[in-house]
Formats: sequence, C-alpha cells, structure tokens
Amino acid sequence: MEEKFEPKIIAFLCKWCSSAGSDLAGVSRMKYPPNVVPITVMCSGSISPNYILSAFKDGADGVLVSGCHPGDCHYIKGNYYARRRITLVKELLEFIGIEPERFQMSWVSAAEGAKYTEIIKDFVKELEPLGPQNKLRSNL
Amino acid sequence: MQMILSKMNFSSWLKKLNSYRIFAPVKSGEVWSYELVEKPENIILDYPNTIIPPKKVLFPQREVLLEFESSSEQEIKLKEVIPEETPSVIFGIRSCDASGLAKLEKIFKGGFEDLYFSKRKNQTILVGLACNIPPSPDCFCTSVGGSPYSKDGLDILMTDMGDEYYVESVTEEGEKLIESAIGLFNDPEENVKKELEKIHLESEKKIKRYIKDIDKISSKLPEIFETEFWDKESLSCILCGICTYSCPVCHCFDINDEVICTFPLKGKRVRTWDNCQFPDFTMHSSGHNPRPDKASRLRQRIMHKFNYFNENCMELLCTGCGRCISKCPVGIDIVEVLEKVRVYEK
Amino acid sequence: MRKRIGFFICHCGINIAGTVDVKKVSEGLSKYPGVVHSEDYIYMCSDPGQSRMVEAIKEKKLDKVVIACCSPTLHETTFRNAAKVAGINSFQCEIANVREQCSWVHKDMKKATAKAIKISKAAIERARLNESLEPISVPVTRRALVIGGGISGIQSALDLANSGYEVILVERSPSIGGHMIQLSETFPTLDCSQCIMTPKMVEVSKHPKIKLLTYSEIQEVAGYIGNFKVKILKKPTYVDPDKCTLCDECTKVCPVAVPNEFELGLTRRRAIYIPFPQAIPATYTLDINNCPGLFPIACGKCADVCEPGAIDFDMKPEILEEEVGSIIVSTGYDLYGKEEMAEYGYGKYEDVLDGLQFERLLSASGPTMGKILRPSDHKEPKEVVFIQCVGSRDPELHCAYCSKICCMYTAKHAMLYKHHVHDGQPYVFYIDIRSGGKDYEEFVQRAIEEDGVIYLRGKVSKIFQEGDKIKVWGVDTLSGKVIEIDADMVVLAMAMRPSEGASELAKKLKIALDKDGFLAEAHPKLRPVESLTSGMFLAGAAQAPKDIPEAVAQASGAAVKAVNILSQDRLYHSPTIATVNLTLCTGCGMCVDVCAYEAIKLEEGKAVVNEVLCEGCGTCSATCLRAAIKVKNITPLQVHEMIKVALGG
Amino acid sequence: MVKLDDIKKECKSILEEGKVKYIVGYKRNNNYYMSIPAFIEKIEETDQLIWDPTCVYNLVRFLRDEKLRKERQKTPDTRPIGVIVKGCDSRAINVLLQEKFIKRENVYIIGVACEKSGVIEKKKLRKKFNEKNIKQIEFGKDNNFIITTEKGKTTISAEEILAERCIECNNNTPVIYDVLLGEKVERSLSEHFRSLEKFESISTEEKWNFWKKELDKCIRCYACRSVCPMCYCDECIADSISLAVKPDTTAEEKAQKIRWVEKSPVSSENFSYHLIRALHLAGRCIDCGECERVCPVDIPLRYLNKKMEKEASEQFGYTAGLDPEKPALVSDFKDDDPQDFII
Repeated sequence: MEEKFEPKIIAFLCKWCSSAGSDLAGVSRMKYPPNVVPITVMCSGSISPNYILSAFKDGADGVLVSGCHPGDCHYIKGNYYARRRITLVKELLEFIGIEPERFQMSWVSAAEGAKYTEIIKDFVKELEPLGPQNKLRSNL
Repeated sequence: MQMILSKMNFSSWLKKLNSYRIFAPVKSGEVWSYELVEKPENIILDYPNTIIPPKKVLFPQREVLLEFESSSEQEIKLKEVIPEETPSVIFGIRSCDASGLAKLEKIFKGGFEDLYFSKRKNQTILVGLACNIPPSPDCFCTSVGGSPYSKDGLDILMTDMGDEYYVESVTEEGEKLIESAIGLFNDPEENVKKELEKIHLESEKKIKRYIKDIDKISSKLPEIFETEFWDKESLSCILCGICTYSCPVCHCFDINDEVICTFPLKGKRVRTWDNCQFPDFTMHSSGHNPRPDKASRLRQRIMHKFNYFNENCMELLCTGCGRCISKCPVGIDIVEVLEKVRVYEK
Repeated sequence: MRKRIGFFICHCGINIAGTVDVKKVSEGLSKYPGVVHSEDYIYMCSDPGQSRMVEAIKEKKLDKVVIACCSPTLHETTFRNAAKVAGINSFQCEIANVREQCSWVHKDMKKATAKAIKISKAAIERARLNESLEPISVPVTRRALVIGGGISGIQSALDLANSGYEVILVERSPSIGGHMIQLSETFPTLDCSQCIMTPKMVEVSKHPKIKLLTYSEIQEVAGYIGNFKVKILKKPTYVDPDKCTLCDECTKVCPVAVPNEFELGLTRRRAIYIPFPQAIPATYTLDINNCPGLFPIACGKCADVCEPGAIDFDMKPEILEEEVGSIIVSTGYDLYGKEEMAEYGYGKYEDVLDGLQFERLLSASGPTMGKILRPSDHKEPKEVVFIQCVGSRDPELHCAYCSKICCMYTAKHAMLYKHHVHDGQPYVFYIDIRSGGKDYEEFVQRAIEEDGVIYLRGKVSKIFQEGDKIKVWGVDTLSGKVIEIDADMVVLAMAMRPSEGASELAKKLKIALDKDGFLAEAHPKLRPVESLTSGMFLAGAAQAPKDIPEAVAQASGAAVKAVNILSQDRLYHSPTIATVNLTLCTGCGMCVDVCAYEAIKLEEGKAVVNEVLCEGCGTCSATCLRAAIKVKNITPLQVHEMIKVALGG
Repeated sequence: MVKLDDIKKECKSILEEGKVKYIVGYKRNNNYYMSIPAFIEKIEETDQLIWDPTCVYNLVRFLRDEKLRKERQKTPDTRPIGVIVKGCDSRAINVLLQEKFIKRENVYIIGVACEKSGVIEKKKLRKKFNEKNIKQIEFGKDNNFIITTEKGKTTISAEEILAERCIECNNNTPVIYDVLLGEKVERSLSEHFRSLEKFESISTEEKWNFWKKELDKCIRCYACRSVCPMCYCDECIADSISLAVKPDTTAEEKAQKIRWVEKSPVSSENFSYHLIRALHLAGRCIDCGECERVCPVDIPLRYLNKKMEKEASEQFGYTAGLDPEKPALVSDFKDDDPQDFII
C-alpha cells in the first residue's frame, strides 16, 4: 500500500505571541497534526527571506511565518517590517510558480491557541493534495 | 579515410551510432548549446556557434569528485565518484573548439593525469564541422595558429559541400565511426576534393579579425607587466565570468564540499568551474588578495593565454573563437587589447 | 574543540511520556554527533532532576546541555540557573519544547516521537553554536527627571525625593501647580483644591533633593535607561527671584494687558506678572512675547520702579545639561478648544464657558472672588445649563474616548452653583452618568436629590443667544420631550486631550503615542505606568484622562518604578543583542532605520550597536542585505542549521 | 533632442575647469555598431564621446570601481568623477546615495534626457536586421531611429527596436543631476508593468515550467550581479566563501559563513541565487535592464526584478531611487500596509 503523503512544515514563530499561542494550544490540549516543526525566533521581524528559501531547499513542503498582530509586537514594530518583507517573498514565490498554499503567514497572539491549531490543520489539509515540494528542493 | 556523406544520410548515420551518447548543438530560444541529444534525427548542424564551448561535455561545470558520510564522529566514509563508462560522440565541433579540447588534453593529461577528464576524453569521439563562413564576426583563429578547417584535436572533420558532407577521418577512432556505417558513404571524386580545397581556402579569407605579430606580442607581454597599461584597458571590465566560462580553453576550477547535512555529516566534494576574473579567485585565507583589482585580473587572463602557456607548452592558450569578444558585456576586445600591447610604449 | 553535549528528556509524569516515547528519543539522540550524555527522567525540573543534570555536567565534563521538556517560558531560567551551578555558562543550556508544542497537541505516539526528535535536534544545533555570555551591566545615574509640574509631577517628585533620590522637576510655565491649582473644590469631598495643593507645592520648593526648573523646556534627550542625558532650556524670566520682594509695583506701571492664562481669559494680566498669588516659585515673570520690547528696550518702566533691582533685562536663555537615570513624564492635559467647539457657541457667546472657567468663577480667589456672575454683564445667572460629553464620545466629529472626569465635575459644578445661588436652577444634559469611584455615585445622587439639579438625558441640538438669554434647545430622550431652556449661562464639559506639545516631547523622548495622542503605556493591564522605552514612566492625564486620585496613584506608582532603577548599583541587560561584522557592513543605515530602540548608529560609515538599548529582536539582521548584523545566540547560521535538522530524518 | 555637441561641450568645460577627475561616458566600439563605456580624462578625448540608441550601459556601475580605487590609493585625488546618466541610471545614483554608498560630492552628474526615445534591444534588432551589416544607429526625428547598413540608411520607428524597459519607462528624465541636457518630456508608451501581465496570467505550473527552463540555463557567470550598480557588496551572500576577511578574522568566523547558495550551477542553487538577488533588489532595482542585457544565456532576469518593483509600487507606494532621504522599501512600513494574505 502506498504510504500517505505527510507534508513537512516549518513554522517560524515569534517568541512572544505565536510561540506563546502555540504553547497555549498545548496547555489547552488542542490537537493538530504533527507535521509541523516549530522554530522559535525572537520576532517575526527577524525572519530573513533566506530562512524561508532555505527551508524550501531543505525539503519543506510548506513554510509558515507567524508573528504578533499589528500593533502588538513585543518589539514595537518588528512585525510591520516582517509584513512587508514576507509580502515580497510571497509574491516572488508565486511569480515563479510555487503553489501559493505552500507559503503562508499568520498573526497568532498568545491567546490564540485555537487559531494556531486551526491554521496548522488547514495548512496540512491544503498541502496534502499538492504532494511533495520538489521545485526548490536541493538537487545537489 | 576521406568519404562523402549525403546530407540525407546524415541522420541514418547517427541512428547507427545508437551505442553512443550523442552530443550536438541544440537551439533554445536564441541560444545554442551542446546538449545530450535524444533524437539524433533532430540535429541541425547549420549553427553559428554555441555560447559555451564543448569543453563542458568533457570538463563539466560541476563534477562530483567524491561523496562523504559520517554516522558517528569517529568514522567518515568516503566514496569516489568516477564518470560513467559510456562512449560518446560530439558532433558539430568547430575547429577552434576542437583545438581547444586538444589544449585541454595537454593540461589535464600532460604531467598529472586528471582521471575525470581523461576518462571522459578517452571514450569520446569528436566530430568537427569546418567553418565555411566564420560563425562570428569576431573569429580570429588564423591569428593564433588555427584555421577554420583545422583537424587539430578532432577524430573526424566534416565540411559542408552543399547537399553533402565531405567526411575525413583524422584518427583510428574516427575511421571506425565511419566504418560502422560505411554503406552510407561514398568515395569522393577528384573534382570534389578540389572543391573542398577551394572552400577551405575561401573560408580562411572570410575571417576579418587579425592579430599582427602575435609572437612579438607574446614576448613583449612580460615587459609591460608593471605598467599602467592594464589599468587603462580594464577600466570598463565588470569582473563577470563570461569571457572565461565561454572560453574553450579556460579550465580553472574550484573544489568545494557541498554539505547536505551537517549532523550527521553528509555531502559531496564537488569541482566547479572557477574564474580568474572573480574577486574570490585568488583570495587568501588571510584576507590578502594578490590580484586585488581589475587590472591584475585582465592582465592575468592575457598573460596566461599569450605568454605563460606559450612558455610552458610552446603554444597559445587561445583558439580565436571570438566568444569573449562577442559576449563581453562591455565590449572588451581581446584582439584590440593585443594590438594595443603591440604598439604600447612605456 | 569538539563540543560535549548533554541531552535530557523529561517525562513530565505522563505529560510528555504519555505521547512521546522518551526512551526512544534519549536513545536516538545518544548517538547524535556531539552528544556524550543522553538520559530521560521523570521530572527534570524537580530537585533530583536538576541534580542529575548538574552531576552529569560535572562528571562528563559537558560544556552544553539541552533539556527536552516544557515550554522555555516555564523552566528555562530554572535549568539555566542549574547549569550555572554546575559551572557552565547559563547560555549553554537550551530548551527543546516537547510538551506544549509536541506531546500535548498530538495523539499518534510514533509521529509525536519523531517530531520530538526533530525539535530536540534543532535545540542541540542551536546550543552547539551558542556563545557563552554574561549579562551586560551598566552603572546607574541615581537621579530622576520629572517632566510636568502638575499634581502628578509634584507627587512623583516628592515620592522620589522622599525616597532619598535627587529629582529635577521641569515645568514649562512660570509656576508649578498645573490645572489642579486652578480648581475650586474637588469632588466628591468638596475640599478646597488650593488648600490641599499649596502645601505640596511649597514642599517641592523647599525640598533639598528637588531641583525645580520652571519656565523651562526639554530640548533633547539622549542615552538610555540608567543613563539619560537631558538638555533643558531655561527661558529667561528677566526677574531675579532672590531679589524680588513681590511688591507688585511693576505690574502697576506695565502698559500691556493680555488675557490671563491662569484665569482662562476671564481677566487680563500685565506683561510682567505673577501667574497667581501662591505661585511657586513666588516671583514675577516678564513675558517677552507681550512686552513692548527689550531689544532695544522700548518701555522699561517695570525696571524703573523695581526698588530691589530684581529686573534684569540682560538675562539670557540657559541650556542646562543634566544626567538622570530615569524619567517620569507627567505632561497633563488641555481642554478641547474653541476652534473645535464652535457649534455650542463657545468662544462666540461670552456666557458660554468651559469647565475650567467655571471653576475660576467658583474659586474664592477667582476673578469674581467666588461669586457666580456672568462674564457679559456681571449678573447672577438664575438658570444654568451644564452640558456633558462636549467633544468626548463623539467618534464621528471629535474624540471617540470618554474624558472620564466630566460626569463628576459637572455634578460638582451644578451642586456648587446651587450652593452659591440658592434660587438658581442648574440643568445637566448628559448621555449617561459614569460615577464609578469611591463615594462618586453618592455624590451625584446628592446633587440630584439634595440640590435639585435637573438631569436631562439627551443631547443639545442648538445653542444661540437671544437678548440676554442663551437659548438651549435639546431633547430629553427619556420623556421624549423637546426641551427649550432660556439659560443665563451655559457650561460645557469639554473633552480632555493631551497637552499641547506633548507629541513633540514624546518624539524627543522616543515614547510612543496611542491613537488619540496620549502617551502609550507598555501594557494596558500589567505595565500601565511604564512607557515602551525602558527607564521612562508615565503619570497622570498625559497617559489618559483621569481624576486627581488616579493621577496621584499613578504618579506614586511611576515613582516606585523609577526607584526600581535608581536603587540599583548597576543595571543588567540581556546580552543576546545584535553585533555587527564591520568588514561586511557598508554603512547603508537600513538597520538604523528599522531599529525600534534607536540602538544602532552609524559611526565612520559602519553600524554600531548600543548594547544597552538593543533588545535583541533581530529585525536589523533580517533587513541587512549583507548579513553584516546578527543577534547573538539566534544567528542566521543557527537558524540555518536548525532548519536542516528540523526537516531531516 | 539632446545634441552630442552639448554633451561634448559640457564634458570639455568640466575637464577644463578641473571639476572632475575623469568622465564616464559612451564611445563607439571600433568593430561594431554598439557603444562601449568610455573613460575620458583628457579634453581632446571628449571627441570620442557619442550619444545614440546603443548607449545601453548604466555607467553608475563604475562609481563602485572608483570608490574601491580610491580606498586603495594612499593619497587619492578626491575630485568627483563625471558620469553620463539616463533617467533610469540617475535613479541608481539616488539609491546609492540613500544607502550612503557614495556621497553626492563624489560624482558630477551629467543627466541626459531620453525624451521620447530610449535605447535599443539587440534581440528586437536582430529580428529585423542582420547585425553584421549594421554600421551605426542614430536618433532620428519624430521618435525614429536611423539605421545605417552597407546598403544605406533606413528609418525605423523607435518603438520597434526600443528596449522593453524603455517602452515601459516613466522616468525618462534624470531625477538628479548637476547639469541636465535635453528636455523633460512626458511620455507614456505603455503601462509601466505591462510586460509582467503575460507572466502573471498563466497557471502556477506554466509559471514554474517557464522559470525552471530559464534558470536551469544559468551558468553562474555572475555577469548580472557584476554589472548591477546595486550589487556593490564586497561579499555577496551567494558567494560560498568569505571574501570580507581580514588578517584578524578567526577561523571560527570564517567557518561561520553560511552557504545559502552553493557554487554548483544546478536548479536549486540557481533558483536560490536568483531569488535572493531579486529580493535584495526589491525597492532598489531601477530597471536599467543591464542584468538581462548581459546575460550570455538570455535569461529574462528583468522580470524577476520588475515583479518586485511592481509589488513595491502597488502595495507600498514605493518607487526606488526617487528620494535619497527617505528610508528604503524594507526599512519602512505603513500601519495600513496591505495584509490580505495573512491569516
């Protein structure tokens, strides 16, 4: 029997909101698929486009970037810069033919465990029909 | 062996060669390049010249030398990667590029033998195509010891005679290749031989670019090594790699470990083309760069081609293909540079 | 040198071990390069758990440890302290969150275990490249600056001074006292505002620890928490307070008369004046903007009559440079102005007043000596209409917010009016009454029940003058009746807004503003007196509309927050800050632009990070095109490696 | 129309006055109808200068060389260098000023307005003429080009062989200059981002197939970044070894160079390189088209940058190189930047 495709997702979470929101999902014992590996960074503003490209190159089927809601950034305005930067990355990836579903950004506050759970569930659901991401995967 | 092959029979010949991998110029957009051809009948030999010379078949831009893997800290497994044993034929090589491959052979097989190059070279048959019309207005093969119909480095030379090709074998391997489909070939008549000579002679005349006193230039180069000549000539250089990557004889390379995974360690040792025009080419680990500027890099390119190699191997490291002139983004013209060397006075 | 890494995974009872095969994780990682010790334990955070870690570090000479357990927000500090006890740098301890982000959210043991391994490996990769760091320490200048000399500023200054710290209190007008000194009586106790305020003002002026700078403004603020450098412009008053005997001869000869700010334009003052009799400092000020001229001297009469020779026309503006460790901003409020409220005839009809003007009419030391008289004809008004929410709670045209104190002071005004004019009738138009506060509701009820104030729920539609009456048309939405009142006076409870110049000051201080222009607090619930800039605190109505007790409470709170800093010998700051690779930096300044803390400056064409200001968010590092700036212990290389292992296997 | 004599006159006069060290302009390639960069030091050399539709080069690129040269010299001549710039090129100067890479006083800007015209695109020209036969291309009247071949002169409507970027250009007049030659002419030959439509309207798979085919051709000669006036970093993050080392750089620091892109010209590395480059040029690329022009294997690189330019403009109202005093695209934000895609 063919094994079911399990998309691999990297989630870049800011420490203060999204990682805390993801913690809350755990504390509330919400359930979501184990396809996502979180990498917590200080601020969504610190997520370099290189990280995203690197994740796709290393075989991620999907990448999520998540930060504090606008106005709530622990570092005052890092998420606003992230929003601009990530917009550019998103547009460029779509322009060269990467399925838009593969790269997503969200605002998840420390109180939004449920939202984080839903995002991951939906993300996995959207990635399943796409199959493995081989376009940017390293072929060294 | 000298034979005539009707153009109609050309693809039949190629079909007979099904035990070989066949490389030939392929057009994509406006760009021609040597590619592995799946359907030999699609080969068209009427082409100007490729951007990248056929050296890329024998000396690929990326070559995996070995693979390494380590499951624990104590042990590293190494696996040598040797090119596959598959006989190949490259069709349509211009004489300049063929003589370039001959020069590369001197470099990679003379003295120290480079296994990767020689393995490929030994199983590759080179079939050339004489240039009845210079493929580029920048051709200058005749100035550097070549000609549009030179057999140097080739196994077979073909010349376009209109409806048919004049096919001359140069080596035994070439002869075998013809013999494998001998039924397709005819013996040439005398008048055809004369016609061939005429075509060859005329083709030579069509070459517009010429370097005067190349030998003098070659020996003059060391004299002007320390002059501001190079500063002036390199002003517009942008230090890209087009001239050397497109050169049929430039052969510098870099070796890197491409790490796929750090822990546990897994990766490949890879050889890639490198380029004396890139700033990192001569960069020392200390941060010192003995060729710190454009002038020293342009000088290196010219010196290597027209002096150093000449001193060591008694020939020039240039085949006159003119690619570096046509493709230079800022119009640096090696023929002009050499002419300026010739007339330069301190 | 090869790293010696220790790995520990906590069962957390069944919290982790219930979904993650901890044995498998610890076994799997025992073979991982660099890991020389790997174990699982039921409760790593327990004392025995911590000791196991400490012992392993000592026995196996570990130089890095990774603990796979709950979220780092819970026990990172615990384990880092333990690591320190064991003799390694606390930053050599990393946490892999396998509970909140793994075991608790998954059910499938096999998959959860695989994920736990990836998370652990990522933490190991991060740890492998962690630098040993020590907290950054900076000395503290043990003085404070308080900006604004109203009740909040005075309270903060006194609290700080009484705690033993030097305070510089800067006030831009000639006297401290703020709006509170203008008030007559205060709700809900009706004690005399001046009576309770004046002693505090005097205490400020006499306090040996307080340096009072009136008629002064903040020009420039540099530095950071614990070490601010402030430039203060002291404007010339042209009167030497030491020589001035307050004889008042000068005002008698001054030819100029301009509206009196303290009396809100109800009276006029001279160009040389004392703002009000109890002013602190008790001295006169020559208002250069209204004086006929000093350069050259156009009049000079005041100096002629000044017997003690206190008037000094040669006085020059001074720039004082002060160093302080902490700053409290209490710049107060202004009332909504006439330009904005023309619709109620404010500024057009003399007998339409704002709340503060009415306070002056009520004040025994006010322009009418405490008698309620109309400004137009000095007659006693018999019917007075008070209108609440003028400019407040009006998101379409004016301010969306509630100014909070108007319900209470309007009740007070109506009540006090009735006390002064026994046969008068006060009416109050209101939207609803907000009287939350100790004894506040009782106070409003007293106004209605004992003083016969008529409360009309509804908005006023039109105000216009007819003869000597001011016609007020409105609707009582409770009865549905149209109301028309022939009033003798109308008092508007104007919205409060941030005082003029507060936004410019905020810019100098690098304090954020909220959407309404009030100073933004760091957190609306948990850090209400802190600004987002460390070392700067907020007090009083500068942060949001509030009444006196609240302002005083916040001022004392801010003072304690300032003491938190000033009482330290040194301040410690997280060392996970940005560092610049000077060889790569081209000095483009993009990092400077994005830094929310102004922690980066360009010096000789290269970015330089102020390690105390930097909070380590890393926005600079993602912005830098040349990868020339990175945050310690969460560098791009670390993330790069973490990505690789998080996806591998 | 800009007169060549005016350019020569200006260049002569600033050389005469000693205002500049040398001037970077355009001169004829001896063997070819194209121009090449000219470095004019002496007054008599100004006669070599030309101004015609083959002046494709963005000469701002050479300010970097001058800066490096000066850094190496012990007692450098601190006079500015003169540079001839078109509208697009001038915006590159603004970006360099914005990024403090150069100082305004380092450069004397001779702005040349393209007016209703622009420069040629060789690909288009080749479709209409045999390149070998062309002797010269000149500006004609009424927005025409005059092409001289062995057979004589032919007049052709400029739009037919005008570079696509020139057709889409809306900055045909230099925005920063010490002297401006030619007139400011409003013109709009095409919508600014029209050429992107054909890439945006196709399906995801079609997009991928297109770019995969194109970027797989890349031989990593780095001509695109070498010619780019914005790619002035000493060390490109696409380089796999650390260039910016000093004698005191430790081995550990050298080892910490991240290999975001390997040197191998394989698909994944080519994509990494070109995507990182496009992102690094977002809000900086001024569409001088040089990267695409120099690409030896004809990768339509300009569209990657153009896409970023479009998003910067449409989503954030930002255009590169208009104001050197403002923060860069990615070091600025607005509270109401669009965020529809964010969950």
